[in-house]
Amino acid sequence: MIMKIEELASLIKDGCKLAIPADYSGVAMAVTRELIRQKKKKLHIIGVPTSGLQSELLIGAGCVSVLESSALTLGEYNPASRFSAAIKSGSIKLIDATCPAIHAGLQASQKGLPFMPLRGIIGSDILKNHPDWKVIQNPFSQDDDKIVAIPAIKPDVALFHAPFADREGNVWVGRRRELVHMTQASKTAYVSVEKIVDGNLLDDETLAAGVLPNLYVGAVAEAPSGCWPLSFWHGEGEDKEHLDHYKAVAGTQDGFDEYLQQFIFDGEIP
Amino acid sequence: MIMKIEELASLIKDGCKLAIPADYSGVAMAVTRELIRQKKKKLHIIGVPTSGLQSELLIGAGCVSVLESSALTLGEYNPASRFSAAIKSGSIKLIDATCPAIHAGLQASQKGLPFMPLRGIIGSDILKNHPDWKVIQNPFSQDDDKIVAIPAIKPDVALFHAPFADREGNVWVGRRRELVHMTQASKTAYVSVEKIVDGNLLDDETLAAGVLPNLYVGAVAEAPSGCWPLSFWHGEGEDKEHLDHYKAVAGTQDGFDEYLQQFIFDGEIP
Amino acid sequence: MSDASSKKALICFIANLLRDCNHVAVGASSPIPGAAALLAKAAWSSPRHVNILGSVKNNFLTNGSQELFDCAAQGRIDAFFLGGGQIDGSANINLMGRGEYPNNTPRWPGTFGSAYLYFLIPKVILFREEHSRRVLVDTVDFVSAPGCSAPETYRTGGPYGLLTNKAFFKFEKEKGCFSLKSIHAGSSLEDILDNTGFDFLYDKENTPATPEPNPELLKVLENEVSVKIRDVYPQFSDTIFTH
Amino acid sequence: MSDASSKKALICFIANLLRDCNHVAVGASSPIPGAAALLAKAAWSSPRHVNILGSVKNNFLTNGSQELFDCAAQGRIDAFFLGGGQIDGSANINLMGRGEYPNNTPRWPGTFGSAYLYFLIPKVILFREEHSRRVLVDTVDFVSAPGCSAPETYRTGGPYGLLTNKAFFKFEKEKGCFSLKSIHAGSSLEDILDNTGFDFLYDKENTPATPEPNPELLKVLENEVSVKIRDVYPQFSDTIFTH
Repeated sequence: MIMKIEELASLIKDGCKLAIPADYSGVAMAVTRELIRQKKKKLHIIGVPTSGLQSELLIGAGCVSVLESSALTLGEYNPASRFSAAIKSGSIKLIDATCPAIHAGLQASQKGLPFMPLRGIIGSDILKNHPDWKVIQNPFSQDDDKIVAIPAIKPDVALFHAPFADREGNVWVGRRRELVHMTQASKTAYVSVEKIVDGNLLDDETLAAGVLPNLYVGAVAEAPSGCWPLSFWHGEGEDKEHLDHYKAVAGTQDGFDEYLQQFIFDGEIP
Repeated sequence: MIMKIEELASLIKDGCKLAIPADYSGVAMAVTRELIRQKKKKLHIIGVPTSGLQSELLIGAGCVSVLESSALTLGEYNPASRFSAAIKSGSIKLIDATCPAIHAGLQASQKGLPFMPLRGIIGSDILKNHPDWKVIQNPFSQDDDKIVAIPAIKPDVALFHAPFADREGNVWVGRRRELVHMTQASKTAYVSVEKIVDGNLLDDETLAAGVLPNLYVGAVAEAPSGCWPLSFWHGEGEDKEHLDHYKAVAGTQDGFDEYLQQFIFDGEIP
Repeated sequence: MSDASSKKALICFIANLLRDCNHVAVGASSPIPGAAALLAKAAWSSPRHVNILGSVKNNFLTNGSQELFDCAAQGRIDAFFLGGGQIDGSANINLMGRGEYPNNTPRWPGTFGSAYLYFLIPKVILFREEHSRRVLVDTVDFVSAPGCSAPETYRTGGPYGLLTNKAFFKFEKEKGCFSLKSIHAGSSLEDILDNTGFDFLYDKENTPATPEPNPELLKVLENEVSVKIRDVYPQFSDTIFTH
Repeated sequence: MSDASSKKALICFIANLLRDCNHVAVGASSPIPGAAALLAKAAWSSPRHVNILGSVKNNFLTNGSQELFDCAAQGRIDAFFLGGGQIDGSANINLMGRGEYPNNTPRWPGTFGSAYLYFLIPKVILFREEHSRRVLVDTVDFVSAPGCSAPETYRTGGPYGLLTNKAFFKFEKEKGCFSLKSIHAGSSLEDILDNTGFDFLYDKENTPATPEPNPELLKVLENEVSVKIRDVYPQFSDTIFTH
């Protein structure tokens, strides 16, 4: 259960349907760099409900075949050049959604349901272009009342970074409960943490309120500052200088390739 | 927001659709006694997903017109005599459900959805007798695949007992997340707590993981040992002697009336 | 056999049924199944996960009381226990009451999660100590949860067997009925036929006796697990262990 | 007006729009609306609840990132802000990209929650500083979220108005179009007609100037709220306040 990040990353196979959280939830960037070093292919990324630098890097490095998300944003470091380039060249397939629909699809999986209904969306071009959604009649309305049915999204693996875990694989996620939902919707979860702690997290009811139990967890690896260069809600802020540098170089494939070489293959981390 | 339990109870009006938790979640027994003293009528009780002594007392005292639940059980103190008597005389209407359907109906309300689908149930006499459920075709299956659609259950008030709250009305419920769901499904929540604490519970991320934010809370009252004579998951165990006494006397209406007089109207609490 | 020994034998018997499971869930008021799950975990570390509903210490779920149901629907719970005021030969169970709904006499507590869990947990063990024609009936008065479903109905779980204080029956899914597998000490085929209200399959000549509990397993129960059982089921624990 | 003053004026303008709200939610990368919500709360204790998504300190939600969407569907959020790379005269917004989907050039980040929140939050304020024919177009290339829906479509929310660095428009739901309500200092009706790619209603003679921010309110912004804004939007704060 507790392993090195190299080993954890090696459990993620080519073609894996991989659920990853938005930047505010704790992004497993150290593991992501290892995935690039291990040259993963054909990942189906699910941004829960959006994604950022993590997907940008994986797309740029050629690891991704499908991006299913409600947005890919680098925030003030936009535009995401490798994402844009991949769209232009058609090298990735897009499944564009809207945030609550990603949550609804995952929640259907979490609850073992074929689908969840969801309000809104009708009249959006998102609906026209989504390959999976259907519009059904609300069975409880006498009138014409259409509602969108979102089928279950069933990731193979949920991958994220959390503050700490115990040696039995219980992970503390605090009030970042989207990580609980995302994990329970997935076959398993691989988690990097700032640190491994002694004892069982469930023994203390105050901590237990924020614990993802090990029933759902397949692997945990210690990775201090594992979100770098992104900020971590339970840790450091973002590395603005590094992100500015990324923005400056990633506009061309050559610049991006140099970035990969320097910060990922050569592993130069401040 | 912070008030006496008398005042909190007075906010619950005759005819209120009242969601109450199972015994393991923290039952607001002190408030329940006050509801009986205030002679509430025509309550529509929703046991989430089951109920126990709380409903038995309210039914016996004539406060209830509808009981919607998956079970009413006193555990080892069964049978629930006043519940049985009410069923025999037909003085309450029953809406019998199954636990996950209560959760699903509340979750539909919590999410502002008209309904949630749910597996199982087909072939149960529960389905035949439930006034609200419908069976629909799974829109994502090519084959005949029926699934039950559970319409939203929308309580007026969620009422429960919790370990503590702050003065702004944020309530700590720990990992008893059914209380979060039950509350968010309801128009408001009235909560008794063991104690009111200083500071804001959301300022500490460890505590925050178990907090129900005050956006959803309408009233909080301090009621130490507020679950008595039931056990409290974050406090004392049950009062076996008292519960044995209840079982011994509640078999007849007279015995029950004496119990009410002694322990509720005269308020004799050990 | 004393009442305590026969309860211990049931615990050991059930523990053996749980040995191939990863996650076993047990209701709060089911001390014998709960003790069995704790015993299996202690003896074989299998099941790895035991969840005793309503217990704080022996319940690792953290997503509220609906998590159990979500778990079940995803196939993350391998075994569970159901009882019933009435159980019939098609493994239909009635937790609602005798007579006609809704004015049953007696009315029992209600259906709980049975109308759902029975469909979704692969190994549902029906457990009811009382073995009588009052409980084991030809047809239940109210189907809280059906034992069998039409082939087009989504169903990934269902009855595995029925254990009473007289015998163990396996449920034959294809035939839709119980077959008698073993007879506990103190009972007999005749006794069982006399006290069972439904028809079931049996081998007239060769129905085996339920094996005695393994002495090693009994030792683990007495020495290691009794403390844990006392923690969760103090009153039950007093009736079977001399502390 | 300096850039800092005009941003402060926008903050005060928006704050006034939020005064009748109980709960205002703001996206993580919307410093002007975020500052406005914090200002309104500080000045009038109304809205009572301000939620800045992505912030740890200024976000009181504890049920995961889907809680915002659940809240919205229940009518528990009164106001929200949306932008758009393109906004058209029917209040349709495009967050996806210019040109034909999926190979847009440029491609923008994506639709986020707009295709849902726009339907369910009563007062959605469209906010985009850039006021140009590039942004305010006749017809968006991609409808991330529609401004109007057929009457049979479930919709409890929608566009309230559109605020840019030149003007404020109110959305006329019945007519399905914007009407110009006030013109900011430094702009004019002509300037707005020149730079708006869609038709809108306006009063040729009497379109008022946007009122100057109230000095008392500006003082609260500078003295009380600037610290909170720095906490959430440090870079933005540096551009408008001299700390």
